[in-house]
Amino acid sequence: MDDRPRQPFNPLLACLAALAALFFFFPLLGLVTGAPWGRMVSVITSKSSLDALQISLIASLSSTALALLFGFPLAWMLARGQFRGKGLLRGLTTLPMVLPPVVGGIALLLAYGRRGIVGEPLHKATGLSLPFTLAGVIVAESFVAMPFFVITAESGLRSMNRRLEDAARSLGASRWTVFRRVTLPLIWPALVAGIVLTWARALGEFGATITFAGNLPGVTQTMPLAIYISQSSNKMDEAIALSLILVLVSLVVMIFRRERSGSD
Amino acid sequence: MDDRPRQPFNPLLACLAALAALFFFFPLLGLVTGAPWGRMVSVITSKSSLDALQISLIASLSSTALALLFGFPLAWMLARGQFRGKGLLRGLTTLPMVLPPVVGGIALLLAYGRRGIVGEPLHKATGLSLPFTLAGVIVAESFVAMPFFVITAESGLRSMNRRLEDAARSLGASRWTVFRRVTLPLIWPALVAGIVLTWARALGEFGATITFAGNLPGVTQTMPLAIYISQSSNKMDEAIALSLILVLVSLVVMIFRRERSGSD
Amino acid sequence: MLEADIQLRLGKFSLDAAFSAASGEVVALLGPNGSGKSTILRALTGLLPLAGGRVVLDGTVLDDPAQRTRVAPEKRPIALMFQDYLLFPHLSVLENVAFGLRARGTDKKAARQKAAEALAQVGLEDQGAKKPGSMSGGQQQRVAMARALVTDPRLLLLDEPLAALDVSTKTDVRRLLRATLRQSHAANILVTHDLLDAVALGDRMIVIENGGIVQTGTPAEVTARPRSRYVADLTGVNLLRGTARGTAVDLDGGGQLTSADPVTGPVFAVIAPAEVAVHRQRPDGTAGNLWRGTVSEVDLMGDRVRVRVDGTPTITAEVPPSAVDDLKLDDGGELWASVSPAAITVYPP
Amino acid sequence: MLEADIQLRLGKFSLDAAFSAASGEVVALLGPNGSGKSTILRALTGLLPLAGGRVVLDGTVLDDPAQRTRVAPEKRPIALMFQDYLLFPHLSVLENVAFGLRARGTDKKAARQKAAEALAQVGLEDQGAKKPGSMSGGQQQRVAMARALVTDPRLLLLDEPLAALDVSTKTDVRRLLRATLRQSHAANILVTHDLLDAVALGDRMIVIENGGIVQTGTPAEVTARPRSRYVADLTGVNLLRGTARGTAVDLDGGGQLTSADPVTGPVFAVIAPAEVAVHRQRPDGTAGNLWRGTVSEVDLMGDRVRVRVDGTPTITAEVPPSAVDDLKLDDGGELWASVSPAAITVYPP
Amino acid sequence: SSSSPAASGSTSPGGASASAKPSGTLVVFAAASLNAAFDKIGAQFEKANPGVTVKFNYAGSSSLVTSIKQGAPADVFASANTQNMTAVTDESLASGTPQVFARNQAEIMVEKGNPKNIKSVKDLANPAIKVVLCAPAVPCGSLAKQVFEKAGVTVKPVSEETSVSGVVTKVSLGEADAGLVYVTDVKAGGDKIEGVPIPADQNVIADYPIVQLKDAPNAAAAAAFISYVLSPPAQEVLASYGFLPPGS
Ligand SMILES: Nc1ncnc2c1ncn2[C@@H]1O[C@H](COP(=O)(O)OP(=O)(O)OP(=O)(O)O)[C@@H](O)[C@H]1O
Ligand SMILES: Nc1ncnc2c1ncn2[C@@H]1O[C@H](COP(=O)(O)OP(=O)(O)OP(=O)(O)O)[C@@H](O)[C@H]1O
Ligand SMILES: [Mg+2]
Ligand SMILES: [Mg+2]
Repeated sequence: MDDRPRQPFNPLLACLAALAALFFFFPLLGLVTGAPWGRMVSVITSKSSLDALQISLIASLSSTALALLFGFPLAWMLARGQFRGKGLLRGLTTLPMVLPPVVGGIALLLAYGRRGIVGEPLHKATGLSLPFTLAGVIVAESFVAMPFFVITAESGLRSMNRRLEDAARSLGASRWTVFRRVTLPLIWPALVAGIVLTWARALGEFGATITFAGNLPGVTQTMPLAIYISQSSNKMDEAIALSLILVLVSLVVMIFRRERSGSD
Repeated sequence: MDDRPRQPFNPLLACLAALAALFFFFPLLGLVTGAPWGRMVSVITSKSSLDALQISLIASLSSTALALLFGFPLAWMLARGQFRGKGLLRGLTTLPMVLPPVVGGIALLLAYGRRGIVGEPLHKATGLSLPFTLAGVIVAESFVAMPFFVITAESGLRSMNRRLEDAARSLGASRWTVFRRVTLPLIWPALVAGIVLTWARALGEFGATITFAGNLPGVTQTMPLAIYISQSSNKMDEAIALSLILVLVSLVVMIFRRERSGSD
Repeated sequence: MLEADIQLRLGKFSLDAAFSAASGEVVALLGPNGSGKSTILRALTGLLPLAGGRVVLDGTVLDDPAQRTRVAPEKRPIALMFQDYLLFPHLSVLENVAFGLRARGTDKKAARQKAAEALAQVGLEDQGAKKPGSMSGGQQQRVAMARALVTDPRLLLLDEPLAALDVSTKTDVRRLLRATLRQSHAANILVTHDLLDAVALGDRMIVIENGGIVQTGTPAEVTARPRSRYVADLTGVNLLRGTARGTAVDLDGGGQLTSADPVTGPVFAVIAPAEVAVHRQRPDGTAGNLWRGTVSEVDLMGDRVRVRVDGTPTITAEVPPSAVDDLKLDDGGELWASVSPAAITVYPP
Repeated sequence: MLEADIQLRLGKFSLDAAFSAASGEVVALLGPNGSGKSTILRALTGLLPLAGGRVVLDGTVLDDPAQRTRVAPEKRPIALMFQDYLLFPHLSVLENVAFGLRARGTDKKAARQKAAEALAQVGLEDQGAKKPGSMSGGQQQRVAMARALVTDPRLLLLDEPLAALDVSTKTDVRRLLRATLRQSHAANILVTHDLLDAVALGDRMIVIENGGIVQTGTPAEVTARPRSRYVADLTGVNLLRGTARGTAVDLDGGGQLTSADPVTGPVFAVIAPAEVAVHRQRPDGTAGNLWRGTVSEVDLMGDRVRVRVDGTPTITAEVPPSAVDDLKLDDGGELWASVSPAAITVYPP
Repeated sequence: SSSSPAASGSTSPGGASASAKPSGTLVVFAAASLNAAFDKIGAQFEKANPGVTVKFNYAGSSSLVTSIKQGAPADVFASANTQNMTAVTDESLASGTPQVFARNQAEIMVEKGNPKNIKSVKDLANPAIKVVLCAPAVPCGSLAKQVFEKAGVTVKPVSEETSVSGVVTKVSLGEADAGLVYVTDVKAGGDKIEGVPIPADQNVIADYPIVQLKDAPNAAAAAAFISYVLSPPAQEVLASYGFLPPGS
């Protein structure tokens, strides 16, 4: 539907973009060449790898889902709510991004660990405790990744034309319908971006996870942890091989995503 | 200018948002209570801390600047360019997000290290090499953080009303003027979000930095590295104290940011 | 039946207008740009909060700040056709029109069915699949109208619904509106700048100027006795203010006129341009009003020409195109204007 | 001096129109909704790529697909006032108007100065600080006009510039336009749906229907001899097609008419509604054309009433309001229409 | 599941007692550098004690300490140095005294073929040589520190890595010319690197202590595992990875 005349190719812009692309390309190339292609299959299909991959996917997807469920309302409040201390709340939201993941993990332990502010009473009451459980991994990843969704969604909500929501309401659309049929489609690009960022960040999360949820193979060991282990036992090529799986997974998703939101 | 009737407070939404906020609040509380307030000042004002803070700020700001300089053209191409392999390029852009930072560091070494694909010829030609230098830190942080800017900026460009650019051009505005006076203001919220995400990510970056640039106090030791060190010498309270500096810095920025883009 | 008393402020602009519209009645709302027409419609729909007054539709209170009652826009049986359409850019034209029905619970199939009919009514049967962004202005306006009409509300608000339509379509759509508005037992408010629309469609006219109602009545009443420059311009007559002593009227702007029927006190005096004669030489032996002025404007209005003569009073005359050459009006210069007392309608404000 | 030959496709819509506009000339571009008026303007501005043809302004080729020449929009000395304004929401009204000047290198102070003047010209002197979003429709439209006028371009394109203005303002702005367009030595194209504007402002009229030019000429020529239903509707006359044998005209739609002056071959026949008389009983001893039909529409047009009589041919008559009651037109039913041969203008297509 | 005092009492060092058969899941927190060896030992232990499943949680010794302090449900803690072990015992989180189950010593790690021709610790002081070490805060770092003190040289590293693997990575990728790490790391370091032994008089021995934790959910298995690690079969495995036996 874009009937604009094709913009004349802007060399400066293209150059900078190309440089940026190359900047990302060479490291990938490095990984690909550095990978032990001979043992690739065996490395990837080893039980521990597959376990780790499975846990990674489950955890990253669940935490993305949580980020949506809780993060969107938060973004909504930040974009539309009228209350004092909004700046502070926004600041709070972005903290997990600036905390070095390991410290994030420590903070989580202090809050939700067995001896934590919330964790201790919880444990006493229910006997439940998050660390060293899959739930713990999800919590850690949500903590680190959710802010990316909140910030992006908020920016989307800010820049949309709210009069279209008025029009929808004047046509008798309930808040929910307005949201579903008007707001959502209009902020879709921002949401997609947010989901991608969140998911990717969760998938690559290491420090907070190992600190808060530990590194139990088959239970809390995600890909990044598995990679860390093979790397710290000086099996760098294995680490690379495993990383390439992550790369592959995300590549697939990215390209699929295009199809999807290319349509709007 | 928003003369809409105040939306009736939506309890469900508010609850979810509140939960999200608390989820972020308790870990922070944990850090605050866990911090050695007595020794706070001495810890923070110790030379090594101040060095680390300085390096962190310099590096995170420079890499954010780089992300803008190179990331924006890339986002532009992804949003507006017409060429094949766009999905692939976008995938490439998001890789650094899914790579566990340490592997990202290895990838950087393989590409830009002394023996790297690009690094070796560079080193041979100029004798320069990035690892163990501040430049290396900046490269590492850019690599990890830039994608966040690219993705967010792209979503902003996608969702803006391009006919306003047409109007500007019909009034004789050069591409650059159109960009400065129309495009930029219209995608501002998205850009701010992108910058915040990028900067925050860079500020908290650990794995890639240690792996690619190493950790030398006063040269390449950023806050997160300093924090890790004090933590691994079981001085957790020191680690927390240092983290709180980061938290403070980012809080200040966040709240300042509000003032800024609250105005549009 | 709508009873509205709307009081609110928007920035520097403040609005205070009380009026009512019976079921099945069409109220034409006219007024200069920025007088508050669209604001009234937004307020009625509940998209703007009232500062004071109340809105009652068919006995149910929709808005009453004093009582803290306010029905949410989506709960009001009202349809508003926005001045700038506000079509949903991401939905097809058909989906746009079906939106209101779907929102109010009609099932998809039936909704699309009715939407298609509505589109056909406004002459866009074959365009349902398009996105609004790829339609012409006039086509978009008709989509907006269909979207509002199809919901058949209890209160229908149309904001300049015909402004972008070409003549042929305008006549058809006007006819369509006449039919539907009559049939519907809804109260209808039609904002327009075109007296023709007001007369053709409106049972009653409300004229609003910067936030307040200045005149109401049937189109005939209002146009017969304009009470503001704006209304006079609507009908294109000369409106003068003055004080009458018998048949003599001292004009506020200076100058004096003699009218046929005697009145006393402050008055409006209306003179149709066609009744004003202009001459280059002082006509001798003309009874009644005669005064001197200079040509300031010559406007070609279709098959007539309007000449503005600056003097005391300044007045506009309507002459046949031939006169332009005969009297060399384009050269400007001095001119005599004459009006017979019988041609002057005088009435108290 | 503009010479344009515009050929392009937009989705299913294809446009092919060649025309020119001399410097200082005002070309009124009329046509039904969706006929391609705005598309032409977008193409001239360079916002739409041409598939064929060329655009030459003052001797410089702006667009010529065959030669691969195309001057970028910002390099063209053209100003376009968009039908939907497209004001910059983030800039103040004053900045909006100053935008074109700043973009073309006027320094800030001078630009704001000129912008303020332009705003004053359209009667918005005190509104410069507002954001467009907080203005009324008509106010926005005037800002858009000021924004276009202030850049004084070599080619000025106005897309329905008066559609949202109230009568008073419309007269003033029309006058303003007349003055400025005359003075400027630019070529001007004015898109409008209002014959009054076309006649008052246009030196020449171009009528376009679904993508092609159907009629051009001075307003007088065009309105005198309409060549399509649309043009006939513009002037509000009856347009019939047929084949003449002497004074007898066999109408394509069936029926026959007798005209005064003899012609042969295919013809258009035009009858002004005012010339059509209607009777309830068959009038005896009427010379000329008389036939029977049934009332299908009765439209109140200001101080006149238009009656559509379905028959062979179907025709619209204009009668005084009194007639509505006298002839009980609202009851519909059978009616006799009569037209004197002298009242029928016949000309070849 | 909590342990019965009887069970823990009856386990004596030197071998799994027949009296209380260990069972259930055993969680071992071990320094990441023990990963390879302990995986093997774990498997053997499981074979030797059917009904027991061993779960290892590998991480940097200090992060392990952190989680233990935060009440992690661990049974055994195997540290890569005494320092981190003390951090645990000081908080009296351990039951019984830690026992050294292996020892390790320093070695210089260089690129394959030793291009810079590094012969001794002294050579590392040469500013022309890019040396990477572990930060003094981490086990391998304190080791390096002691070595240099003994050798009486001061070395200016280009980087103080936060883990051994950091050093290995940099040396094996040719980023640095030399590093100082554990013998075991050189052994496991792959084909891109080789070691330059350090004479005993300059070398330092590092102890690897292991201990059962006070809140061990599965004390029986914990005790059993510790004694198994000290037993010959496990010691062989450790030796095969280059570790020195405890009591040499
Ligand atoms: N959001 C706003 N903030 C401040 N003032 C506003 C806002 N919206 C409208 N106004 C002012 O309120 C007045 C009434 O606006 P409104 O749109 O109702 O006029 P209108 O009668 O519809 O005019 P038009 O015939 O041009 O559509 C205008 O003077 C306008 O400048
Ligand atoms: N982007 C587009 N894609 C496809 N078709 C389009 C697009 N834009 C316009 N059209 C079609 O082109 C035709 C001409 O549109 P245009 O806006 O030029 O009409 P117009 O003469 O300006 O009508 P109006 O008087 O209503 O403004 C219309 O039929 C419209 O549906
Ligand atoms: Mg309005
Ligand atoms: Mg148009």
